[in-house]
Amino acid sequence: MLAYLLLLVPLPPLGGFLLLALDPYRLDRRPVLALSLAAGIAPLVLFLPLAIAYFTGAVGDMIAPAFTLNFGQYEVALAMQLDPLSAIGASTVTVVASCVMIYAADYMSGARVADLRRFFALMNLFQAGMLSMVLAADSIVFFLGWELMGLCSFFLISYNMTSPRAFAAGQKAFVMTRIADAALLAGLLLLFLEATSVRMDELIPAGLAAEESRAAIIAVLLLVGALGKSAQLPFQTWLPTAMAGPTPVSALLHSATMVAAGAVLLARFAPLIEATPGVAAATAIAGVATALFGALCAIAQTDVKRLLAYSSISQIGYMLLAVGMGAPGVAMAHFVIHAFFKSLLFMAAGVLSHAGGGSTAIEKLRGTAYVAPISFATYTVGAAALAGFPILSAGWWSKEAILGAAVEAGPFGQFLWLVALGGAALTGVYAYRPVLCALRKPLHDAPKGHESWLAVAPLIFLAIMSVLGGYLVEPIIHEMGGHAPHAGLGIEVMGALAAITGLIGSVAVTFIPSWNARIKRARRLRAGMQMDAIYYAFLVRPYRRIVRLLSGRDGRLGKHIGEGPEAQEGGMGDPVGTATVVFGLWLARVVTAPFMPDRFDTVIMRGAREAQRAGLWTRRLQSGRLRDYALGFALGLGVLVILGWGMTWG
Amino acid sequence: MGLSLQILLPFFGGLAVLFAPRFGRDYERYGTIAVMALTLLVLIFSALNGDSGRWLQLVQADWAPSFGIQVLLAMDGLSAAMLAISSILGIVCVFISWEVTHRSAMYHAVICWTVAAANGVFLAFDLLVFAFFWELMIIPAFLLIGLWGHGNREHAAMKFLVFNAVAGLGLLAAVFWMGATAPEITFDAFVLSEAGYSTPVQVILLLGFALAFMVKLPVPPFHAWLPDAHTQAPTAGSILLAGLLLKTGAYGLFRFPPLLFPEGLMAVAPYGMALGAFGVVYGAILACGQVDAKRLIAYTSIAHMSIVLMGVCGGVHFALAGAGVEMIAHAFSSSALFLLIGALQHRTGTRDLRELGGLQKTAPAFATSFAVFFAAALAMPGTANFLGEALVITGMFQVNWAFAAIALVSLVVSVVYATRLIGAIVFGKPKSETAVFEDLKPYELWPIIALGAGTIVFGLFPQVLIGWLRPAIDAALLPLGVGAP
Amino acid sequence: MSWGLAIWAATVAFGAAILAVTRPSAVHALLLLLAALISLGVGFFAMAANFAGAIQLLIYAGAVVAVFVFVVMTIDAGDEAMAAERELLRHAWRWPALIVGLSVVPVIFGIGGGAMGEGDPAPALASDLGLLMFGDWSAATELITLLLIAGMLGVRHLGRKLGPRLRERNPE
Amino acid sequence: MTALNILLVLSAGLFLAGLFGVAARRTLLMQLISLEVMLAGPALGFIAAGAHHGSIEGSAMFILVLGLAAAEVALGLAIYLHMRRATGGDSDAATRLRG
Repeated sequence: MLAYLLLLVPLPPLGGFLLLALDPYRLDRRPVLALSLAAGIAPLVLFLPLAIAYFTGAVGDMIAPAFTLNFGQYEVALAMQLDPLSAIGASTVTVVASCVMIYAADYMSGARVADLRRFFALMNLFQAGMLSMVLAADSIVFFLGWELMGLCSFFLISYNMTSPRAFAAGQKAFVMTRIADAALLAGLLLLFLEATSVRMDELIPAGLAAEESRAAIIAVLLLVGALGKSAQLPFQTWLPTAMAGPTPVSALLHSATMVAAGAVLLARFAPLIEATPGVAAATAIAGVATALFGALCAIAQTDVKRLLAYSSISQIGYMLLAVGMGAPGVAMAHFVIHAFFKSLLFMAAGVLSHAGGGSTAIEKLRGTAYVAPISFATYTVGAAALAGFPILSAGWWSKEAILGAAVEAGPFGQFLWLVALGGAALTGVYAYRPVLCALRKPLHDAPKGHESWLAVAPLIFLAIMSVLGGYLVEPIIHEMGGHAPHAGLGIEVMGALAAITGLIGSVAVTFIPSWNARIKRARRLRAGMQMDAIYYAFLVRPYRRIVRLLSGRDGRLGKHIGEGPEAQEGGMGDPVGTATVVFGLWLARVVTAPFMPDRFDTVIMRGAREAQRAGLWTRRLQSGRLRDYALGFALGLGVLVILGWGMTWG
Repeated sequence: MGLSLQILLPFFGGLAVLFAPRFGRDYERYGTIAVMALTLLVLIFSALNGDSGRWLQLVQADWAPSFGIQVLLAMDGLSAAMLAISSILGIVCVFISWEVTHRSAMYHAVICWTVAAANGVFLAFDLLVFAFFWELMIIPAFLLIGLWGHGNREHAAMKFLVFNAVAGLGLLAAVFWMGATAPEITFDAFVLSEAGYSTPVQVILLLGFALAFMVKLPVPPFHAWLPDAHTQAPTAGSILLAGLLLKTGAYGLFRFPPLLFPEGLMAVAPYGMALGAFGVVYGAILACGQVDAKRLIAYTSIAHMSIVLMGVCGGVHFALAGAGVEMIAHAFSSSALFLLIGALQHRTGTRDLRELGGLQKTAPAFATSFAVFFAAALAMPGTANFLGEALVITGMFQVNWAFAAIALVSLVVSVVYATRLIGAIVFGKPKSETAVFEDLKPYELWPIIALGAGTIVFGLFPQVLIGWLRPAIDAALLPLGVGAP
Repeated sequence: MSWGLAIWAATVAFGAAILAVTRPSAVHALLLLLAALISLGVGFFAMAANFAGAIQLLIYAGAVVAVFVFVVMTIDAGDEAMAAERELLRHAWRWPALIVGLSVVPVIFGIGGGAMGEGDPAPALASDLGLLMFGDWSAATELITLLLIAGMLGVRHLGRKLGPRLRERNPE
Repeated sequence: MTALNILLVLSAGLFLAGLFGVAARRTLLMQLISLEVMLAGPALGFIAAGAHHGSIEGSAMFILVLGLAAAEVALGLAIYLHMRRATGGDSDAATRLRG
């Protein structure tokens, strides 16, 4: 019976969304905030007892079926389940979401009521989407949640309605994630065809049992789906621009939950990925490459939110590396820890930037340490966890687990371990830059700002989790059925050394003017290796040119037929459509051409003219003169008399 | 009896509505709503206690025995769904055109007649009667666009008329040839389905039928009439056009080719799917390039209906089910979008995307409803559109992966044009003249809620819908030799 | 009942008629007409159609020609009128003569040679004529009276129209 | 060649002379006079035939011809007087039906 409680978990945010979006009761500011918080925190309240019961073993795996639809031997049974992955994922999501909601209540207090209502409605819908994805027991609910997150991210990124930049960012994010979603949908549908059922527990064995080429294709499609959503290498350009959204959105979506959904997906379908070694290797390589790429780009950033965005990309790269190495448990552990410290970093950065005069540029953060000390302290803890400060921060434990998993995975793993180690060092460099910058003395001494407890409480909680989270790593890995990797003391020492060098590097970069100048000049790096520009040049612009050509708005498609609406647009759009019209008009002309000078008509008219001339001629007979008639009379008489006489001859 | 009422009630209702204004103001509007509601009730009544066999209801009566023409009306799940949509859209149309005063009696009568003709198409199984209703349908739509449209409506109405009339010839030619060469002159679809034509003959006849259906469906080579018709049609005209007339093309493809020419369909199916695939991509790309909102939605309709064509030609259970669901979903979502654009044009006087914007600030309810149907337009899971497209893609995976890939591409491109539409209208700073206009009025809000509910409910709980379509799908696939999935 | 006298009267009438028709002067033509009619009357008497002869002389030669005389009086039949007449006639007589001549030939040979059957000439009494006219032929008589009335009305109508115009033309 | 034949020839001659007159003469008066001659022709014929057969019908027909001639003269002269005002008596000028 407890299973149906599962179904209840995503419902409160959904209810919150409906109430806020449709706004039947015309709520004003306070009720809106109250309703949003209630709907935001309710899943945590509902799910925590379940999670605790589950982790303490009081409750086993559960499946709560929603409805079934059978289609011949195919059976579509939608349901939600409670298993290790969904328990861990859901609890993380609910915790982080609640913290962000509380933070947002304070952070967004400046907005208009209508905007506030729209913002919280979308945040609640997002949480419902994420929860249904994580808790899904079948591919349909999974994909439903997956796409709902994409939709909410579009609306939330372009939350600031009036700025075209925000809308462009939202559109870019939505299109790129949608490409990945299409691949994911293809994979899921192929799996469905394979397994004649939608349930995960039947999909995965069927995927394993599928013949070689088909299984490989499915695995690749799932990987592409994960890469797209988690903004990994080929698809990563949308995440930095997505920072145009408000900070709470970045804190929830673009750090902890949505971008990490790719990792959850891969963890969910890990057996399929591992079944095809090629794809597993590809995942690992993609992960490591993205980690390195993200770290490098983050170093060159001048805006703290873009810095954190690139760091998200890089951290999720690590999770992919873990899945690639065949350790989904480790990936999930890092997912949990990363969720905590990354959302903390984003929220703290939000408060610091407010304290530093509203702009999120790192330079502006100078001296904010003294303006908002608590936020600065929590930011430092978060940065330490991000950099993987040895022993003290939770980040260290989960990163060590990943590096250990990489080492244990054989020679190929060791090579990746080396690269990942370099990445870890670079992470250290960029992680502390905002912290050190904030520590420097302010240019002009700003008064000590007031930090409302509503904003600070979640920060403190998350800071604690970022430190104590290390203890969670071991149990999570066991829960997920993996074994905690013990790579030996040497590897751990190497990891610690990397973290320390990262810290030293960060100090060097901020305080040594020459190095600092070199970072400022690294424009290509800052623009993410200009991949954005490359995509635009090779993909977006040709596409736009084709669209303009086909829709005729560049006027090159020949002059216009008839006086239809296309006339105002200059040139004929829709070539295929007009081809039919042109063919029709040509056919009509050809068919009617022989009759154009209507030959029958001309013949008839000629006859008519002859008749008319004859008519005129006879008219002259009717001269109106009496004598002519008398002559006619006489002529007639004469003829008759002759006839009469002629007859008497017989 | 219930079936013939489906056709006669709206028809004579239309006549009655013509004289309704004499009894009082707005009586023609209430009259039309009453007629449509009554038709819906009769439909529900006759569907509920229909017998459980192949057909829910079957009416067979002689019309002209010497020519073998008879009134053969049959209804199963699919036609019942279509009839329900036509009545519902009829009511929606009346609500929308509450401020139409220019010759409103005739306007409402034409709406009733369009519904009557469409109901005729959905029920007729005597090929000649089917062809009759098929041709009849064009006239009220032509009037609707020609008399009450905007801009140069004559051009659009004429283009619509020529396209559809010429296409009707293909259908008529095939029907007459079949009727004439049958052993004893008959147009009964069931008798003719056992006529056993050779495959090449079947292909030719199928092409005749397909020409008519593909022009109405608008599949790319024959779609030039749709964008013009939609941009110049009044809001109710667009809704009837998109919600009803396009569906008759799809319904025709769904019903008759498998029934009458199974071998012909098998032979032609790959080309049909290829054409559908081309249509999907072509419609989507053109939709991205449009500046007029209604033209944009018209091209999206082409893309969606091409998916239906792919589904119908798929010849697999999933594909056909997907086609059926997509038809109904498209009816809801595109009608709602046309409704919103029409309401917007009514307020701001323009449909040009470059001049609209900032709706969120000025009319939040408008913006929210736009968001819902924005989700439907890009086939967001949870809406019926997604279900339709997902089923078709599954079917395509079973048939040919290339077509499945193209259908997936359409999913991506649909995001581009959908975001472009909502970006231009809802986002951005409000232009000066769009700043001051009132939000959705009740008579516009209720239809949107109805259509939105339809999309979401069928999206989340499709078993009702698919249950309705199953008998039609099984019957359609039986002659193709495709057993249960 | 002498046929010879009748023939002789008829030839005289024919000669007068030919002359009447060709005279340029209206008065001469009128007089020749009068002569022709009177000779015809004599011919009727010769053929024992006494009543007809009497009427011919009285009404036709008397009344009708008298009316003609009235009209001829009003016209100026002076020399230039005669010259104009002669001028008009010179140009116009060829075609009529030719066409009329066309029918003379068959008349002479045709009617001339035909056998007219045997007749028993008997004097025609006026009383028989009256009985016939108002007995069998009453319809014809009615018609003729109608014709006369129409003629009278016609003259009355034309005269009325003429009168006022004459007065307005020369009011003195 | 009986007497009747001669008489009939003469009446035909009279008739033809009158016809020639009407056809040839342009002044209306002369045409009226030749018309009278034309009428005299058949009158002679009727009377001759009546006499030849001894039947009274010849005279009866003659009376009818007479009545006709009288009416015709009356109208002819009236029209002639009326027309003299307009066209000066020349029958060729009167080609229009208007009075």
